[in-house]
Amino acid sequence: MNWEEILIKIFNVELTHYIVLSLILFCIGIMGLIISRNVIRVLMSIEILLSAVNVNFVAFANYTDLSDLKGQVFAIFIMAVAAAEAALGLAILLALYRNKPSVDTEEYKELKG
Amino acid sequence: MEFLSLTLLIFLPLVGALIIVGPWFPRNEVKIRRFAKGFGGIVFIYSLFFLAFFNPQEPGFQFNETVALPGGKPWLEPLGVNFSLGVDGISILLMVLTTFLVLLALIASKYSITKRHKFYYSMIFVLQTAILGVFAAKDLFLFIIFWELELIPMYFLISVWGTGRKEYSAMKFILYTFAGSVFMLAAILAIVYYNYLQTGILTFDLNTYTYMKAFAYPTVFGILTFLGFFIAFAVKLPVVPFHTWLPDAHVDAPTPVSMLLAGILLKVGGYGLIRMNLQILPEILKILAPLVIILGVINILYAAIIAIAQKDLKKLVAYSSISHMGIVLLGLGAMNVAGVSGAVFQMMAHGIISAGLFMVVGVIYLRTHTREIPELGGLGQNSPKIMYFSMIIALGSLGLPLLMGFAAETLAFYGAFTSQAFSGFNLFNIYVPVSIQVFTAIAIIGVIFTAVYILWMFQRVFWGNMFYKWKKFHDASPHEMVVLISLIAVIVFFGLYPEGMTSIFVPTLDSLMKLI
Amino acid sequence: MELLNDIKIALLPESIMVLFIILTAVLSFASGKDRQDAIFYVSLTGVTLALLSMSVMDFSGEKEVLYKSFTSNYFTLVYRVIILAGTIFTLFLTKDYVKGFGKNKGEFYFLLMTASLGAMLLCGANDLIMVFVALETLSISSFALCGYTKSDRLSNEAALKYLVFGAAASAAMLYGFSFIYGITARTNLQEISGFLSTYEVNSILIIAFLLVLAGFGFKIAAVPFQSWAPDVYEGAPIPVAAYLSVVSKTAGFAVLIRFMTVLFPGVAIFSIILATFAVITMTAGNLTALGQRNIRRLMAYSSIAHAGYILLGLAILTNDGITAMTFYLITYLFMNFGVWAAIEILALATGKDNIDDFSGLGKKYGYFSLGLTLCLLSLAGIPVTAGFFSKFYLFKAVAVAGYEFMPVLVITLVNTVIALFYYMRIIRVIYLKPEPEIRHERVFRIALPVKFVMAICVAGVLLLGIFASPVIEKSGVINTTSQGIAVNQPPVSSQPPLLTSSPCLLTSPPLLASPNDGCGY
Amino acid sequence: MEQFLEFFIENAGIIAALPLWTFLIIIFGQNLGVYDDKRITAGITCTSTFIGLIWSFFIFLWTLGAQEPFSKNITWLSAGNIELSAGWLVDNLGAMMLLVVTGVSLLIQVYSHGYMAKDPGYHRFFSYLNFFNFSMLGLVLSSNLFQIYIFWELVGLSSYLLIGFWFRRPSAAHAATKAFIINRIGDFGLLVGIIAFLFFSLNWWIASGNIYLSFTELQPAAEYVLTSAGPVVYFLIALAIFFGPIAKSAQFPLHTWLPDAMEGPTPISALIHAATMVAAGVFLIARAYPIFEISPDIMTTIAWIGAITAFITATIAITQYDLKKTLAYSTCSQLGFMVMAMGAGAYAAGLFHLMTHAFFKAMLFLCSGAVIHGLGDQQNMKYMGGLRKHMPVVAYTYLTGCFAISGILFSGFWSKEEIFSGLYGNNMILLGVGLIVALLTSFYMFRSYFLTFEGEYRGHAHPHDAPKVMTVPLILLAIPSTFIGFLLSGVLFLPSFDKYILAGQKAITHAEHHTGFLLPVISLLIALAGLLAAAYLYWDRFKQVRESVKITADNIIRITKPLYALTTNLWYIDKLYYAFIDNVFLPVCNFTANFDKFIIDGLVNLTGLKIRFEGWTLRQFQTGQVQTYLAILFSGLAGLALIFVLLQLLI
Repeated sequence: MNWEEILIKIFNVELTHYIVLSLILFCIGIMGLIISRNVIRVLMSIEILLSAVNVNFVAFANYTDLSDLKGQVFAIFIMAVAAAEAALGLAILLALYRNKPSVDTEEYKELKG
Repeated sequence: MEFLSLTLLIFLPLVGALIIVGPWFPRNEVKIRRFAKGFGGIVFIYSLFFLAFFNPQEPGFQFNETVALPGGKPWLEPLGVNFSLGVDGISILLMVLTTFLVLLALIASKYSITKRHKFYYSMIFVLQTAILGVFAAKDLFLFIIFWELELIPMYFLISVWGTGRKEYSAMKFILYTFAGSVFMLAAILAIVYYNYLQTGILTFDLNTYTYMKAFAYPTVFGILTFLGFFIAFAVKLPVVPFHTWLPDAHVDAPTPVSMLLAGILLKVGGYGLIRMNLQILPEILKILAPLVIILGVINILYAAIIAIAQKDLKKLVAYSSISHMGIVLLGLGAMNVAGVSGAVFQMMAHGIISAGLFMVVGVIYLRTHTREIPELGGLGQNSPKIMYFSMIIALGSLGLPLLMGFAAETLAFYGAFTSQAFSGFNLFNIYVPVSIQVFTAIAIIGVIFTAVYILWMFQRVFWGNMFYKWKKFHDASPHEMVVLISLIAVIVFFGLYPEGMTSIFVPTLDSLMKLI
Repeated sequence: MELLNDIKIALLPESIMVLFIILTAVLSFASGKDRQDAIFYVSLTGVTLALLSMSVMDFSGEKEVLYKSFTSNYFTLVYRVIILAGTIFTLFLTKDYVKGFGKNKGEFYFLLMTASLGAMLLCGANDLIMVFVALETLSISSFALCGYTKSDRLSNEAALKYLVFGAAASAAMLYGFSFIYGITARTNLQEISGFLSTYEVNSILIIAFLLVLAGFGFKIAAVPFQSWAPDVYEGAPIPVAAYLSVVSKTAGFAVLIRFMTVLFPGVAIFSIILATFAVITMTAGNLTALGQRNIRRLMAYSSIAHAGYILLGLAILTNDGITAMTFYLITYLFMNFGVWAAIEILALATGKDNIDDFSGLGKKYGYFSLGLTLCLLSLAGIPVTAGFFSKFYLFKAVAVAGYEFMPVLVITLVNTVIALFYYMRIIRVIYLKPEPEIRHERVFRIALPVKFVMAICVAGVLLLGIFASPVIEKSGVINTTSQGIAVNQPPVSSQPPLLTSSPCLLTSPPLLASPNDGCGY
Repeated sequence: MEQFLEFFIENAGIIAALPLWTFLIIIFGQNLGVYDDKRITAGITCTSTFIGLIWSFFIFLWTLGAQEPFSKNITWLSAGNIELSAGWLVDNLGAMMLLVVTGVSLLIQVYSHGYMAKDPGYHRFFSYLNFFNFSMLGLVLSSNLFQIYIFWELVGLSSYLLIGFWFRRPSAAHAATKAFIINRIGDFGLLVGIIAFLFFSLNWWIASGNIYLSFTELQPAAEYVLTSAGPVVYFLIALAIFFGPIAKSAQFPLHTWLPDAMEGPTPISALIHAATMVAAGVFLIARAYPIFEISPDIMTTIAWIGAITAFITATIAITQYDLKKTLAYSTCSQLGFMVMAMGAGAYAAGLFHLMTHAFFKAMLFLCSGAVIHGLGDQQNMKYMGGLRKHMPVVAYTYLTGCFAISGILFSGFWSKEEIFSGLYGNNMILLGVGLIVALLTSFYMFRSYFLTFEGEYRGHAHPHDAPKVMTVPLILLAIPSTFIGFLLSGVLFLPSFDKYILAGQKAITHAEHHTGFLLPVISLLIALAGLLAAAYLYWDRFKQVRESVKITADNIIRITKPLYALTTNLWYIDKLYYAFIDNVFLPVCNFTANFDKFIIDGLVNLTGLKIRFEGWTLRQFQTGQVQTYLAILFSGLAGLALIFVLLQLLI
């Protein structure tokens, strides 16, 4: 086994690796959403979720649909929408902060029952 | 003949309701009541015309009528429903009973209704439309619509003008009936689907479903559908396990409303049993006849025993109607013309008699503001008229000969005893050789219990020495006299001449029973 | 040029909407504080123009435009009409409600129209990307609408929750899309369905379907994706809540129908999935609604329950089912806006939205309470009102779909009984509870357009009841398309399968049966 | 002559219709204020009954000549295979009963005009009287078992109304309800019996083409039922039918209502609870005789129930101090006597005793009425005595009544003798019981005579003689109670009662046997013994003898303490019934009522609460925290994915 094969073996990345990667990222995003107390961290974990999806799309585009790479087009759309969502999220958070100076998700529990 | 249109008869009260509720109608109480009584009278007379022109010998439905959309297409074409009405021997009588009792209830509501008159009278008329609709509907879909339409007016009638836990009992009444009608809906959809499978046409018309035997449906399917129908009508009839709404609804409803409730609403259950269980699924009724008979017997005895222990006058009368309705079940389970005609006659008789009983209770409540029997005593002393009227009605409910109740009970008992429905039945695979004759004999014991609670109530309320506080228990007022006398006239007339009533519905039942 | 041709044949209403969106945006920035009210009329004309433009278009066949990412057929026509009608009603509701929004009133209409644009695009979306983009336009603009009254703390909190939940759900949906794309390497729905027809259903496809269902479930507020609904309905401004409960739910159902009819026609496992969703949703919706004190939260749970009923129509996978759904949505539009209009009238008059604040209305405001009662009864499914007919048509569709759905039908029927209880509680409060002393009499008169909306809705509830059959025919959306679903004949089994496996399924005889015939036991 | 009588037969229904019309005339007359004079009411009632009497006399003449009973019917109620009809049947038995009923009620109506003169409810009383006449005559005339059931209950109703005439008195109200309920229990048995009989004989009736359950065809129908139902079931049916007479004629288990029925006005006790209504039970046995006659064990049951009743009530009567209660118990015992006779096969003798008993018992009650009326409503014999001086007519008629009932020379002797001869042939034990009862009868009758009319006056009210309008009926009743027995016993030229009655019933097999003179002599001696014993114990003339020999009524009572307690407490039967009702029946009713209220209603409310609790638990998930919502979302998603993937693998 010379070092070229080792390198190839190391750098020979299959489709399944990407899927596993996006799965891991997805789980991290979900955990981030549920665990974090800070609203900003919640917004960030939404971005992680979307990035996981991007990884998945790009990987599929690269491995299965080489002809017209629709996955990557999809990824770009997702990024644009994610940006819009993040902007809106922060704007709402700003308005919230103005009414009640705290960022803790525990504070925003008035609507329940 | 052509001026007799069923749709007009059914929706006439609705028109009356709209007239009353409109802003153009004066809010003065007396004007509203007079108009309502007049209108009720017109509807009653109009229904009498139907009875006059009804020809008992002609089989099947008469005065048939289907209302189509302006475009000539049936009312709900995708659903296979058309707005078709028709009347046969049983429903024509029940419709006349409805209009008669509504008229009397309107007359009797002079004293017991003191607030929101417009709302009250319009609700009574909407209720009348709903009930007339149920009896005239020749289409299963229409049957359900009118069946559930009567919930709302009844709810308001009990909860706005009632006394005591009125809202609780009104809500209980609604939920009970609605839950029952849900089972009926499932059963109707099942047979509609089955017909759709067999013939490919989707229709709700009653005639196609009369006598489903032609489709040779599996018995299990038939039993489930039968039970679906039975539960809905058992709630309404009421049959014992589902009866607990009746005493509450009766006790808390004002007098005219409980007259209507007992007089007509219970009959919708009985009518449904005949129309759906007997006409559509006769073989299943033959298989489950023991169940129907046993429930009837339980109904009669159980309710009679409870009535004996009642302290509240209205609860006693309520339980007495449950007991009388057991006879309807008994007659139905007998599966022969005599039994079923006894059931129909009992429905008519109980309608009139229980309305009378509630009128009497209302008269007493109006003057003493209490319904506790121990507190009432010796009321007959300075009000002989009320005493004698209520005695005749009480004896009618007792089943005294030459009064309406007797002919009904005789037919039901003779029919049930001489029926070949079953000579033994399966209870979890054990063959129990108790025949229908034995059950009828047990049911006749109910006659004794009825006598006990009616006479004991009569003795404790009217006879014995007078309590000082009922000194000013004045005698019947003209309004009450009119209602009581007209009820008694009907009771005595059909008691002396039962052929008048039987000649109308017996031919229909004859043709019905030939199918089975 | 091709774009112009596309617009003419398929995208006319959408393009009119875009035009007016730009117009309102410019007007709201340009005009001063005082002339913001004029913008209402501009947006109103825009929406009505879009609605009318559809009459001019031809909807006979399938018209695929924008490189086959958007189709316009009869199905999209019906759903776009519902969405636009809902938007018009919302506009009327906002006219008086907007006074509390502070200075930038115009923007509200701008956001509302973008949301409706997103919804309309969603109905006809034929490509995964188009579905995603349309869905996100609808969601994001409704997040903004929800948080519009910056001063009110509750509306901000609701917007935040809505955004976080919505983003998570759409992320899950995207994850599902990615797997679908992974399997089929195509994004166009027609192509995917072509590929999938030969593809044997395996667990990945099911997981992908469930993930996609998460996104749509969020939109139609089906359990377990419905937790956002009560808080958002209570927090958001009333017109927005009404809008969400009707228009965004209709759009959600539209895309769900397209998915089920185009992408996975007739897959047995998916109908079981949808049936379970339907049953869980309606039961949870009805049960939680029982103990509600706040009318808006109650309306949220009732909308969840109704989502369950409508989902049932989809679960049976027949044309009848989809017609029933469409008709149900039409009646739902009228019923819901009627009640929301009443809520708004009371909120404007007394500022409170608890059920007990409705007490004693029956005596003085006869017509108002009669209208509200009719709408509530229609929601409960009491005859004479359209609600009963739509429910009955749905039950008939479920019954005719075969015997395996009979237990589901019984559960639905029991649910309607539970539902009756909490609707009657409101009616009870209106008519039976005594009149509270402090109520501002005069305010009841100001809200004219809201009364107009309520009047139309009550009329709709009654007329749809009586003249149901022409409307049902109009809402028979699917049998005109060539989709693979068996058109309206009875399913293959002629005997009721469930009950005739052995002639007497119940081995022991029915409890009290006479022995002489039947199954010979 | 034939056509003349034909007319009367053709519309014999008029006899029953007349009292009904007078009933209606009185009611509407009173309520619409047409007239207020008492004499008019009395006039109409008496004329209608008198026409009825003449009418029934002509019917009686017709029956002498006729071979076949005449019957005319219309269908009253028909549905499917059930066809019930109503109409009238005239035969010897019916004619006899018609004469008795119309005769006795006419005299009683005249008497009650005087008795009720000062009572405010005068018109009400006469309307009830007419209603009773209508139902009794209807019962006598009815042509089939179904129709007789109708009038059976109507008669029960009229006795309820009349017992409860003074309904202000709680005791009267209670007695009326008790009477009606006990009659109702009897009616239950009768109804079940009739329906069961019809059920087993239904195809026979359809085949025979006759109206259902008609009395003329009862014999063949009964045989058909015996074959089709089997002896045991047949016995049960016959017993059920016999339940009716047990209640109506106050036989053993259900006799307790008759003594309480004395709460009603005395003419009523005379008319209903002595002569006519209670006799209806025996009349029904006579009408339904073919049913009973076929199965021997039903006959013995009937006989024994009659015997037991006769014996028990006779023993109770000895110790009663209330004049009307004594007469009431004596009625019970005489009825028991008749039922025993019928049971033992002495069909004609039973009916003969029924007729004679009707006359003299009515007279005795009217005498007691006159006495009570005279003493200002005092019924206790302790406060009477020596009234012969004040009311000679009443006293002597009462004496003739006593002689008649105890079977010394007057009419009672002849009918009792026939019963004894019937018993002699059939069953010796019953004969013994009969003789003991005869002894007790004469003892308590003469005891009541001596206590009320002999010795010095113990009461404090000043008695006054009865007015003429009350004494004339007494005298008129005295004549038949003395001579009718002798006239119709067949000794003289007149057609004997037995032949006349049996002629009507061609199917009855009657054991003809005469025992010569031995039996009548014995019964006469026993009656005299009873007379002497009563005289010895209660007549003042023997006062000194009693003191000297120390055998007085009081120390006899002291010696026979337990027996005496037994009879005064009416053999504890009444106490037994009330105990049963208070500690068994009512608690069961209350238990069921509470069961219904709490269990069934409770269950319904429970389901309601359960559903609301489920709603509450689901609502706890709405914590308002976005994180929890997302947790629900993803966990729900994961769970469903897991389930459906597994499901997909399985299918």
